[in-house]
Amino acid sequence: MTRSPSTDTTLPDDLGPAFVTALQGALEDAAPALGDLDRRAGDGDFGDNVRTAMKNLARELESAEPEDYRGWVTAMSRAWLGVGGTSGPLFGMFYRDLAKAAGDGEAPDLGALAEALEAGQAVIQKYGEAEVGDRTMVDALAPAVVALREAAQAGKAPAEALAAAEQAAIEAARGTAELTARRGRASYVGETAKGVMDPGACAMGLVVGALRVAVEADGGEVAADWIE
Amino acid sequence: MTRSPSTDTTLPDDLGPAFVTALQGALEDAAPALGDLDRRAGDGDFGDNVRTAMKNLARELESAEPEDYRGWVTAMSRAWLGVGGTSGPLFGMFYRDLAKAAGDGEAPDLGALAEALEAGQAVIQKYGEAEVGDRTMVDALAPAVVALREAAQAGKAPAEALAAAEQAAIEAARGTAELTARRGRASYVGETAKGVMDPGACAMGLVVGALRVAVEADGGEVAADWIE
Amino acid sequence: MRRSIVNDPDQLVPEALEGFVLSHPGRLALDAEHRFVRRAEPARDKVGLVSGGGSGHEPLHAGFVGPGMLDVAVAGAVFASPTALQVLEATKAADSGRGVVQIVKNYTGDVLNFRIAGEISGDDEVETEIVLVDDDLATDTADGGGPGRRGTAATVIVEKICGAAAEEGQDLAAVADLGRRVAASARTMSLALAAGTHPGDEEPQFSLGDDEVELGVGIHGERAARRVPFTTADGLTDLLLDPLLEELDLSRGDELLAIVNGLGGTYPLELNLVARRLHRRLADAGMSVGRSLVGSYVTSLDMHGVSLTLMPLDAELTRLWDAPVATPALSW
Amino acid sequence: MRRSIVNDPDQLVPEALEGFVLSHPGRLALDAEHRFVRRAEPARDKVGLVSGGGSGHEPLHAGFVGPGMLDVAVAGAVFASPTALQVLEATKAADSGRGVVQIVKNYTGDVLNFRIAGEISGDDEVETEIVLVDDDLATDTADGGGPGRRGTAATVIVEKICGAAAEEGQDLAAVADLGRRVAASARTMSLALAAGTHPGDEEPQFSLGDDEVELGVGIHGERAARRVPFTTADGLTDLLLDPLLEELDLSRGDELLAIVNGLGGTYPLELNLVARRLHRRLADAGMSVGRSLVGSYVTSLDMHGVSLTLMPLDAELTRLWDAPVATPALSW
Ligand SMILES: Nc1ncnc2c1ncn2[C@@H]1O[C@H](COP(=O)(O)OP(=O)(O)O)[C@@H](O)[C@H]1O
Ligand SMILES: Nc1ncnc2c1ncn2[C@@H]1O[C@H](COP(=O)(O)OP(=O)(O)O)[C@@H](O)[C@H]1O
Ligand SMILES: [Mg+2]
Ligand SMILES: [Mg+2]
Ligand SMILES: [Mg+2]
Ligand SMILES: [Mg+2]
Repeated sequence: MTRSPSTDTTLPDDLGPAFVTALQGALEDAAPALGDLDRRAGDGDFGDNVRTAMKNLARELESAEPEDYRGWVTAMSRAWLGVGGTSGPLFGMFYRDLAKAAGDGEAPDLGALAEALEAGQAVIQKYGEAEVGDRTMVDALAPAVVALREAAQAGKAPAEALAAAEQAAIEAARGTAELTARRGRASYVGETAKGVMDPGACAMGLVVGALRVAVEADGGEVAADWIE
Repeated sequence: MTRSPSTDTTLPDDLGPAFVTALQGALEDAAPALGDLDRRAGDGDFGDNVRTAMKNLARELESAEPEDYRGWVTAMSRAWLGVGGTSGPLFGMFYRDLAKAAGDGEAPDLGALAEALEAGQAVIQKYGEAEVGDRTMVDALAPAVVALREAAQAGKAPAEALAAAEQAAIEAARGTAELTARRGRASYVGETAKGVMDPGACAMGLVVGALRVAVEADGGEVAADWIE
Repeated sequence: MRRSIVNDPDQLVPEALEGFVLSHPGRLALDAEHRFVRRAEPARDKVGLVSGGGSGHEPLHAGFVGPGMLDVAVAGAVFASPTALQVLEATKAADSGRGVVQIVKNYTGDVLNFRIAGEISGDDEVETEIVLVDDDLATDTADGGGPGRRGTAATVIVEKICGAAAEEGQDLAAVADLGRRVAASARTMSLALAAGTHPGDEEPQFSLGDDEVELGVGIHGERAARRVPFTTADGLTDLLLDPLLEELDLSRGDELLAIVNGLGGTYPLELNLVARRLHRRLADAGMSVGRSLVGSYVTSLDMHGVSLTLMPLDAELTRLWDAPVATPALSW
Repeated sequence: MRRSIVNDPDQLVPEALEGFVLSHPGRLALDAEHRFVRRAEPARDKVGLVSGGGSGHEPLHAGFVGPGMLDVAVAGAVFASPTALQVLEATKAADSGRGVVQIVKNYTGDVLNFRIAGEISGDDEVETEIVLVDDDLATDTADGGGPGRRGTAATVIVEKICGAAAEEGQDLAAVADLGRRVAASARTMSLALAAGTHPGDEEPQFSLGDDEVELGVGIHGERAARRVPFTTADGLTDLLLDPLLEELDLSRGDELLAIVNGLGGTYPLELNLVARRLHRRLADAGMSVGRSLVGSYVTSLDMHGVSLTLMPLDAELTRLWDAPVATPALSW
């Protein structure tokens, strides 16, 4: 059965908490693996940075007590803005645009979410000045944005559309192992990074995975076993 | 022929320049030996201090162009006041009192000189707080003052009186080799100074020797061969 | 080996900030959560000035908070940028309604976190302008590629000049323009005889041979591109002065602002020798040191070295430099 | 090994003085022959203040010449007293007809040369009073024999308080009395993690084991009587603070003036940790740091260490401490 363009594109009311909670769990679990990647092809602090972000997130959630999608995603944004380094402010800006997908008290629909992801990609590139292929988080995000837009235009249901986006992100993140870094601390280690996936791209794969989990009816798990 | 109490006690008009010039030569010659003594039983800088004083003296004489006893001896005082350390200010004060022996334009007579030497000893002891036997310049000065006073009271002629004082000073300076220092840097080396004459006491012996030379008609040399 | 006076190295910055602010009661206040120091009595109705960056450069930046200079200084860990969130909160604290100039040393992390904080501060309706300080001549690349020149001791001049302009009521654009003018015209050269040691570490960040001097060091213990032979104070000064004079294109009669800056482990006697040579050489060239600072203002922990910053003066810059200032590290 | 930024080590002091005075045009002047720094604009009709001593303690003393503090500072060679003649000329230069207070750290050579200069200055009809600073608790001997306690960082307090009193027109005896009151009530304890290195030398004045701290050091690189185990910033602070509190006999509610003083190679982050511990401990004991300085004011070349000076405040001392001062190293 193919879906018509009139398919229901609304996303669950609890998208915010569902997304943020799923991602929180996934990042906490993946922190050691992500740190390991940054040690092998970077300056080794990304695992700590993820952990700091998650600590900040817990504090933000406690103090802000968010009630809607925007509030929950804003908490994630502030959590990363409190990290420093390169990935902190870039993820922070990314989530800030993601939070803007919906007005107060609402959750976005699929189209608004896709646009917000695209805006998030743009802001990362604006400040980070990385192009696709530079071996950064952008490499995972860009194909996910394309996949999501295409799936949405093809009238796919949200869960299916996000599953496609997640697959695109994971594949691209895997592909960063063959790229040479031109941005961030990893750029100093040059060719020796070959064969090692970019940790920021992997984290971005988890982000899209958490979105998928948040819109799925049965609320599955974020896949992370591909990160190693 | 014994001299009567009415012996002429006036000192030569050129006492100032004669004394200062004789001492200048003696100290310049003895500087290495004095430095050596301070190295063996002190902190080793006394030779340099003597040289600095003589450099200062040359400059003082050039700039002040002294015309009388007081001016010449004041130049010697300022020369030592410009040395620093312990011996610099003490010798500086000593010569300052020595300079006061005569009014402007005059040379002192033997009695005034003896009193001035005594005042000089007092000022050294006031500021240096050394007693006879502490292994300092005082050890040479004190017996010279006594000898000079006695010789003067006995009606001896100036040259003879000063020769007696010089002998007393030299003997006492030699005797410092058997003393343990209780003042100045030499006090830190304690017993190891035994057998080494105190350089300040030796220098004081040269001072009295230069006075003797300055009053002698034939202007002999200051004996310094006893310093070793 | 250098041992540090430190408790838990991870808590060094917050503890040091606490001690610093306690030492200036009634004049400074601390936001412990966001690790910024602000004036105890916030200024009203003037352009705000916020600066900051990694720690280890003291008295920069918190030492320059006070009337006539910064409103707020925000501190990262040793040699690490503060986070965007810290900068955001610091920027908001510096605002009294007329916007905020952010003074940022040109390092990738600092620039990113300050730019982003500036962007976000718009959410709170704070207008911001960034002034980038990039005075380090040793990192000048002719083609302008890469991250550009690093920011070092000229930061003090930018903070002072902008501070005076803000205090006299100039508006956001004017204050930022002045800062950019200073940054564009000031240049610095630095050298080290020995690297600094991170608190908690035992070994310095790099080591040199007995007859080597690291020429063109930055303030984070990075090694420089050149190692040159060790020489006298005059010779070392010339190593800094020659390239600066070549770069600055000065003429006889010019008056300069100079900062002879110790990098942390340099004692004043040494800095005064550098100052002496500087004055003599400029006088010989028919120029003069119109204003100067000689001291340790922008340090790299206890690095033993010196930097020399020169900037041509004009009447306006001189007036702003001379304007009153009352901060822990600069005051007249 | 530490290499110094120096030309001819024998010319270090005159060259450094030249550079220092060149760096403060219109504010300071140099007598090169007698190696003293004086105010460019000599004060009139006030009690003069002269201080000085060996070099290597910068910014002491020349850094404290200016309105509200010293009139003249005279410099000996590194760690050596100036000569009596230098002190004499410096004393004469400090006189504006109302007499001169000579502030002298208690070291045999300094005391001798200052006392004698004071005596001789009578020839030029300058009235003098000596204030001896002897705050170093580590050299306190119960029986009062020997040379007595050394003079260290309390010198800054004496110079500031006497400076303010002189500036407000108090007479010679009153200014000297105030100085003596400060000297009698201020006490200092110092420790070092590493000794300083003489300019021109390559080795530090002493070396310590990795887990040793020299407790009770002076400011001339003398070894202290005690070596204690290395510990945290808080622990090190307590090593200084405990004996001071025991000595000073304070009560709850007392307000203190504190100087947390770096000995030359200590970076501000470290000093701020000491300040923090000090504030916290005094607060716990119901006392407070009413006024304080935290910085490197009385150094021992590049010695890595810290001294802590405490003095109980009363209304008069607080007023004089707060009075305006405008010198290179202290200004408010
Ligand atoms: N300029 C950039 N633009 C986009 N992403 C970047 C950039 N620089 C680094 N990153 C991402 O950040 C990740 C590393 O983050 P982190 O370790 O926190 O930062 P840093 O590189 O400063 O140590 C990299 O794996 C990469 O994906
Ligand atoms: N307190 C004192 N009183 C008198 N003479 C002293 C005293 N201390 C030292 N001297 C004299 O000074 C001489 C040493 O002079 P010098 O080397 O210049 O001084 P220092 O001992 O400071 O190095 C000694 O040989 C001694 O005669
Ligand atoms: Mg990293
Ligand atoms: Mg990093
Ligand atoms: Mg000696
Ligand atoms: Mg000596």
